[in-house]
Amino acid sequence: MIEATLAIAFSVTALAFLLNLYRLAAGPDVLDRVLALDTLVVDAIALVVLLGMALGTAVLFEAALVMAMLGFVSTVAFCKYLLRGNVIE
Amino acid sequence: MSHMLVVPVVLPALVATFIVTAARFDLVLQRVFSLASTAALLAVALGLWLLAGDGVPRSYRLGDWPAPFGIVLVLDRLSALMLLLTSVLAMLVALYAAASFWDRRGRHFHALFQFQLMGLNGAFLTGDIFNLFVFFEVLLIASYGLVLHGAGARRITEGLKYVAVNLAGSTLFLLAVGLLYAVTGTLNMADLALRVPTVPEADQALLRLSAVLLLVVFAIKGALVPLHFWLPGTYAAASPPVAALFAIMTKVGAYAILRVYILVFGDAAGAAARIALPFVLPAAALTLVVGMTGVLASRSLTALAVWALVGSVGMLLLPLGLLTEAGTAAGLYYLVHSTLTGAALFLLADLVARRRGAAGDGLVAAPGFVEADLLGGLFFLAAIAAVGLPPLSGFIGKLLILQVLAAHPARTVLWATILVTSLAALVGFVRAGSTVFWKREPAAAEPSHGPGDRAALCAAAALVAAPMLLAAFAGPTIATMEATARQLFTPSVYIEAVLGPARLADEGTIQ
Amino acid sequence: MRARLLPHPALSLTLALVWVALVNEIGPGSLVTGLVLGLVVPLVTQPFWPDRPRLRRPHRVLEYVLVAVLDIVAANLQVARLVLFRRNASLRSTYVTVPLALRSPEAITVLAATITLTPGTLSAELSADGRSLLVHALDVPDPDALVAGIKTRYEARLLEIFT
Amino acid sequence: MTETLLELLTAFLLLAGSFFLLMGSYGLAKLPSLMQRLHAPTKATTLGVGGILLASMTHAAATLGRLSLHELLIALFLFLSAPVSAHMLAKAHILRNRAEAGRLPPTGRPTGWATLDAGAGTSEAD
Amino acid sequence: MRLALIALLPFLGAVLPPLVIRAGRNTCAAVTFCVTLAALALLLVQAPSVLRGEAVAAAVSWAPQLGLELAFLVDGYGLFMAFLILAIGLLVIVYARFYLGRDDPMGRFYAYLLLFQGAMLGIVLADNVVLLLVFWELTSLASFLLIGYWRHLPEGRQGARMALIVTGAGGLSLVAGMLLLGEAAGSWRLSEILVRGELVRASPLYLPALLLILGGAFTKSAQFPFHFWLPHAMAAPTPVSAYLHSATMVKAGIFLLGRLWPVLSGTEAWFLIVTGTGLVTMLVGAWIALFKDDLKALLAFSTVSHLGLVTMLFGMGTRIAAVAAVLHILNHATFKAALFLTAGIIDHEAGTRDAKRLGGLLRLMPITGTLATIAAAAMAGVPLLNGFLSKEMMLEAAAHTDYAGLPWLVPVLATTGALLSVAYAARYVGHVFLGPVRRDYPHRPHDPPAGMWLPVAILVIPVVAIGIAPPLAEPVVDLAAAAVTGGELPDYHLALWHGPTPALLMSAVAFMGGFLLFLAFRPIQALRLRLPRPEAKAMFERTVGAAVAAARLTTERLHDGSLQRSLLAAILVMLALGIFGFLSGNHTPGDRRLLPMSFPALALWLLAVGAALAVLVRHRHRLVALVLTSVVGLVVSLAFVYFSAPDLALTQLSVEVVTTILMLLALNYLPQTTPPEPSARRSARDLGIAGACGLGIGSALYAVLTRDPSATIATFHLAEAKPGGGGTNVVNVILVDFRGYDTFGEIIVLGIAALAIAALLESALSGASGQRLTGLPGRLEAREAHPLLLVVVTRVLLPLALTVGLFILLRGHNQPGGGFIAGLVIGTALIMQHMASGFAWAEQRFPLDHHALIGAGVLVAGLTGIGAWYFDRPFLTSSHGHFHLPLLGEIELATAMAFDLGVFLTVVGVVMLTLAKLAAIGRKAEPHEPPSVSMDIVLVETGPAEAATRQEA
Amino acid sequence: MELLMASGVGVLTMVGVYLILRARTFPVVLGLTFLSYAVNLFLFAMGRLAVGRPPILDPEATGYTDPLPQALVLTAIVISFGMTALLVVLALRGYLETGQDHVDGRVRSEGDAP
Ligand code: NA
Ligand code: NA
Repeated sequence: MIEATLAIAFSVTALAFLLNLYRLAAGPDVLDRVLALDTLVVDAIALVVLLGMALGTAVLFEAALVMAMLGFVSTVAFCKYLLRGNVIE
Repeated sequence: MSHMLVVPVVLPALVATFIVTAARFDLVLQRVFSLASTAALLAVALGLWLLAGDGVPRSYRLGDWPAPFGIVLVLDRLSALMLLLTSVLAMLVALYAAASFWDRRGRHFHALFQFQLMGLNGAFLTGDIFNLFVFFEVLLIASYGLVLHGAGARRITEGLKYVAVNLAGSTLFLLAVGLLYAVTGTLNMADLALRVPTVPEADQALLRLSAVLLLVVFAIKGALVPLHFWLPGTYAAASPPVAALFAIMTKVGAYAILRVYILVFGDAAGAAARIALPFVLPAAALTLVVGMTGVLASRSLTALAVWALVGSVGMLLLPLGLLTEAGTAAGLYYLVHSTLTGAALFLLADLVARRRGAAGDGLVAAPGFVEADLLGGLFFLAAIAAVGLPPLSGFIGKLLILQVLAAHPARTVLWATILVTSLAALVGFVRAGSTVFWKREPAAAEPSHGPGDRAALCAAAALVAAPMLLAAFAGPTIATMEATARQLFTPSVYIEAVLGPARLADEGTIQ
Repeated sequence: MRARLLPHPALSLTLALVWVALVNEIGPGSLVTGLVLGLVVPLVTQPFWPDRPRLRRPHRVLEYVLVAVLDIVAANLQVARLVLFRRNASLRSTYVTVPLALRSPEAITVLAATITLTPGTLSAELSADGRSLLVHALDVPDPDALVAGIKTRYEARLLEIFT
Repeated sequence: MTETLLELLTAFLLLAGSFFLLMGSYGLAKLPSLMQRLHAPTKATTLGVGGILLASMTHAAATLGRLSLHELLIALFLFLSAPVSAHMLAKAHILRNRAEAGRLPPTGRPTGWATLDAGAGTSEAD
Repeated sequence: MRLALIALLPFLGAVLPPLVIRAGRNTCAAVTFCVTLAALALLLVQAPSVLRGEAVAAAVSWAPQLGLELAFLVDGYGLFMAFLILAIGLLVIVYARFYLGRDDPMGRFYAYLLLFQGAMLGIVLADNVVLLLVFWELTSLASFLLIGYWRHLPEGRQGARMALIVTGAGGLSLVAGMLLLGEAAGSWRLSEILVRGELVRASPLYLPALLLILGGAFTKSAQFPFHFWLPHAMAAPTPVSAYLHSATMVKAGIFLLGRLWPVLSGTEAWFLIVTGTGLVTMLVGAWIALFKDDLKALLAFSTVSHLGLVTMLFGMGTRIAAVAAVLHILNHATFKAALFLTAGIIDHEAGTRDAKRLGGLLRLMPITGTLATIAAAAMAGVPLLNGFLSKEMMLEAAAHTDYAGLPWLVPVLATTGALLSVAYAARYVGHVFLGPVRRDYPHRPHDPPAGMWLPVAILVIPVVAIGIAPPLAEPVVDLAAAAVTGGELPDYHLALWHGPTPALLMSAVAFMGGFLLFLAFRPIQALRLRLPRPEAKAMFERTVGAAVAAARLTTERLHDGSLQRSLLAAILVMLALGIFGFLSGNHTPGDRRLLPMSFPALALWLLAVGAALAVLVRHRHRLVALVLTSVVGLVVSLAFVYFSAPDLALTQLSVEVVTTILMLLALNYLPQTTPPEPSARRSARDLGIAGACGLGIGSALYAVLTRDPSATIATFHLAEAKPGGGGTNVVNVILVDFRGYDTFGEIIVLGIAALAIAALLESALSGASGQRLTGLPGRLEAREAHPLLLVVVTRVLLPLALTVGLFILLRGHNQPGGGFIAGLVIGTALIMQHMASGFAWAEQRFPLDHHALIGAGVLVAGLTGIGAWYFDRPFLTSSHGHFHLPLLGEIELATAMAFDLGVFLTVVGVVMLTLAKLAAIGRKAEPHEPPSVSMDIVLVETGPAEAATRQEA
Repeated sequence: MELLMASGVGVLTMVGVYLILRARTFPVVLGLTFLSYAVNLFLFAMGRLAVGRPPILDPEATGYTDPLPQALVLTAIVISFGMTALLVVLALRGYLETGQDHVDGRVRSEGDAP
């Protein structure tokens, strides 16, 4: 049962990726793309966790953790850039 | 257990780190440490060279892991020769940099210098192809720092191109090493030498692909035409002591070609044997032509030095490209000669520029300058060496190369190339020297004292002495090169030193 | 003295728990290490967090978290409905200004985060003096009710927690 | 028995989580304006990941029979960071889009919104 | 060794004149004289044995691998030439002492002269062809210095350059020729080669060797068409002209013809080329000489002509012609040196050597006039002087020469040459010494001091002596000629009268014709002025100039500094070689069982490819490109996660973030968009090339992926990681242990990068860069620099990140993680503080010096490695062990973890240093001081620390 | 899956190569970033692709993928990080010094205003 639901979850997540790709490509603003990137990171975390479940391993945990911790740093940096130009002032 | 093998890498690394950490704001202290370290390196290199003189390569297993699983350093005649050459050059250049105060025109000169030495020594010592990549990177990034030393728009824009091209080259290196690992399963060069001949027929295409890609990488480092475009601008923009030190940089490419295409893809490499053969020689000839044309076209002494260096790479790779023992010996002699002569030219150009004020090192008339005769004399000697006129080492090297190429089917073309380019170089140097040292613009008052860099002048003079010594002791020097080449063409001793006799026997016969 | 050695007691506890979660094993080893880190790390990072938000009623924290999480789940379903079934044109999106009674940056942050995480609303901006919060709402029939809801449901509780 | 229950729970959480994940991205793709699009991923996606993380925990409990806590950490970081991302994106949008800035309600305070008007007490004086 | 000393003595002695010049000019000249005398003495010591018919040879090894040895040979020919060189050298030294002016640096002059002398002696005494090459080129170099002695004169510089370039080119030709000769003969020993003439002539290398050797000889001896350089060498001081350009150096070429005569002569090619060249040179030189007003130029072209004569004689290939050649070498050396010296005296005394401004000097300087007249008469071939003897022999030989089936050709032309020779000799006497005394000489001429005319007189002695008593010369000529011809001499004797021979007739024609020509000089000169006169110097300079221009054009066009050209070349070479490499080997598709494709993987692929292609299309909008690039980076990390490489995923993720921030920091000051492509064709071309690269790399990768791996050394790593390395994360154990040395290099790369970046950015604050920074145009900016929400969240994040970072660092040896990743995680958390709260605020709170952090990291790693030496283990040997700690339980520690700590510290330092320096740039660019408080919004209630900070600000 | 990997690396290479042939510094930097992605994946894949076999020793593991290419890629990533950082700063520095970021030979006039 878990395998089947995992398979569904994988596919649904993958679909989410493709929807993000649409926004990434369509924009229109650079902010839309930043938002898409931000969403992608969160979706990626989900994917990594799903993969960890599917493979029955805990070694992917650090990857998901680091994504969660650092993923938004890029988003903030892009926003800070758009807000102030200088990211670190 | 002799740890001397690893000292040429560890010592400069730690000294540089110490300089950065503790002596960052004290130039005197930096100089003391840098010069002491360089002198110590010279002593160690000499010791290692003597050690290698018995003809038995030695390996040093880093981390105490058995080869081929860990990384090994290997000291054989060739690596010892390169170490010694680097140390001699470095010693004189370091002295020059300190005595001419070039070292205070930017931050971190001495630290970068030591890191550069670390990278060079590491590249010459390593017995591992991926570690060669790492040390290529060390020496490259240190060289980036050194190229930028002194800043200024030109250094920055040229430095940028230098970095970009070498980054692309590094990318290619990784591709090639990856492929090599994919088909052989090893990174240790001795182990590669044993495994490459046994690569199955089905994988030959991939093996050969990796071999040619590696060659492109080394040719970029060696600035073989048409992969040389990064060099002229960079070297001309670099501060003179840096450019002088960089005379050895192109030789790293030559060294790598020798090491890999004789040990790994040498005669015994089965279907991939001697794969570099069709490419190196023509590229070298082209390089010689481009370099010496550049000499003819030069508008400054520095440009002259740069192009002479390009040409010398071509010249030295002509015999090396034969991938024969005799060719290697001739090429090595020329390598030593051209490195020291090239460096001397850069330093002399600087000494002249410092004295000529606005005219700098341009090939234009200028008012008389201090010590013009002395510098003119030194330049005359360096030019004789660079052009390849007797009685200095350039001539001896050229004769050796001509003789070695005599057996080549394209002898006529190759000889003609060498001789005609020599003429171009002669014309270039004659025009340059007679303009800079002889042609005078009347001046209100000739300067009465120089920039106070007598010690720097001595360092440059010592470099000029090199081609004389190499010529005077040509017999024993060439004999050493022959012994080096012979050892290089007997891969079994190298392999045995790295992997031990048992492993060598297991894998069957290798020449 | 206590304040100097233990600048953020709640943080210390959190860090200890974080360590245990990282090691993913509840045992004496992980607990001790976690506690040591809980003591040391806040000390090291104290310069970067100079203020000390005082939590007056720690037990109310749990209540707040529970309320927020339930709201998040419940309202997410509602947003899913909006996204799935409502035509874009019919969305009544608007900004509302929420005047703030909270004065601690940490408290304002928690409030803003809660608003964002709860569906339908998003903390877009603070006023330059930090006393008003700009909230964007995806589909809001009655803006005043929204403001009132935020103030009573979240801000009031936070006022009790943060001094 | 517990295992079956846990499995059921896991399956439910997985489906719910991935559903929310998809909602987030669908909203991102579908909604017409940036401010509206901002809503979808910050909430739905975050919640979706939360669901999947819970599923992972229950899964670990079911298969390994032990409590797995580190998923909570990931959730912690996500819940910490998602509002900030959204906030920053909104601020950037307000700055860059004049029309959007015009739509803002008054602050009800003497000062304006921070992005467009620096408050008193800062040294920014332009 | 004693033989070698003859040639080496002048070299060694060359250092003396500059040293002793302080002791006075006489001392300087005397020392030089003594050095030469000593060499002469050493030479004469050998004379008895040579006269006995024994060649004296000796060799010292130099570079045997090259065939180069210090081998010397004194035979008759060598002795003859060496004697000439030294004897005339002595005279020139004396003469020069008086000739050189007060301002002329005499020490340098004599040094150069001795260098030249040594080189010349080397040529004539070398018994090794390679050694001969060495000396050959040395003469060119020394003559370059001598011709350019008056370096302030443009003629001096140009003449020197021309001489060196022409003779240097010839030298190169000779190098090749000698190598071929040595190869053909199978020896580098001249004495051995000389007896292998038949072998050489039969060799296929003969003709190329001959041509190349002649190239050397003809340039050196100024044979047509290389005759043009010699007159311009006359810019040198006259003693130099006399010595080099009449008596010695120019003889090197014909010396070589004589030296190799037994080997090379006697073939059709030799005859046609050498005789033909000699004949043409003789005529051309003489014709030009006739019209030269500059006395030295006249003499120079006459020298060209006479050298042609000798060349022609050698070319004939008969023994008697060789004898004549040797005799003429001797004769020409004496009378021509004398003539040059008199020209020098005239120049020195009258202040000009222009024939048009001279005349009547015989009365003003009788001694000089007399000596010059005798020497000129010898040059014309007047009986009772030595020139007559050799000219007669030449005409006799010419009379019997059938050139290319035209028996009249050589005799007629030789006679013409002799005729012209008479004419210009008559001019030298008639237009300079005869006629009325003039009033308009630049200086009042009179005879010079004895030191100047005495050498001339000494040279004239053999001119007259041999002329009157020809047998006097016979032993000398026999000796030398025997050596040239290889021992056998023809039956000849030198005499004034041989009866009515064809030569006598030709001689008479020459005299009468020559005299008539002299008388009809003006009309003939007018005629000549109407003929085209190619100006060789201008042509040469034009040629060199054109070569330089062409070189500049190509070099500068080719190397225009384009980075893209550089990259394109590399890419094309890579493509070409790659395709060759792959296609030249055997390739069989692999049969590995492939992994099934999955929908998520496909989605990720689409995402990466989509983003990448979007970058391709949208790269001009730089910020968008950066966002899209981050997406690709994310997918790359996911690929690592998916394919069992968690460590790589972590590394890629954390590097990605820091890189993005770095790029943003830089992009802030760069243009926001890239200007449109200048040409669509170029875009299309680049896209094609890029596509080919992608296809190639992709195919290679596919080829690898579809075949099973061979046995790899990694098996050992997997097996030994735990027992040998003390860790279960094999990648980490490889990084810090098996291949810790790589990692050591890697952190040094990072450290150097940071150093270079720091140095670069520090210098950005001043100069053009500093100005540009302060002058950057402002743009739309938020009023708020440090948003409250961000500040608070990052504050909470820091301790959490620190904890996580420590976890990753400590667990790295066993689980995914390690020093590098930990360093980046913590570094990023610190960057967040800077981003959120401002650089100034955060920097105050970061207690560590960045440089020191990097240094500490490298030192920790390095010293951990060196620590192994203490246990007599190699660098970087790690040890590990189990430890039981109370409460914490069983833990395993490895020294490799200390190494990893070093990595960690370095990475944190690098990240911080880089950002600190970039932030400093920002401060320079910012028109206002950024707020030093952590957040812009200031709430009423603030913590005491914050308040304190604000007060400070 | 192998086809996806190979083609993906091919596309990244293509984009990288195209970008480094552009005439400005910034695209060159981006291009080198792409090339670095490509080569890292390439080098990594030299150990072949494997799912669920991370080289972390575990008594329950059925096998491990080749750890060596991973270690090499890690080193390569770190090195290229340092190099890219330097290149970025150089690009910035060059622009500040000269006022333009054109690197394709002698500066041409058209459309070159900074
Ligand atoms: Na700004
Ligand atoms: Na990136």
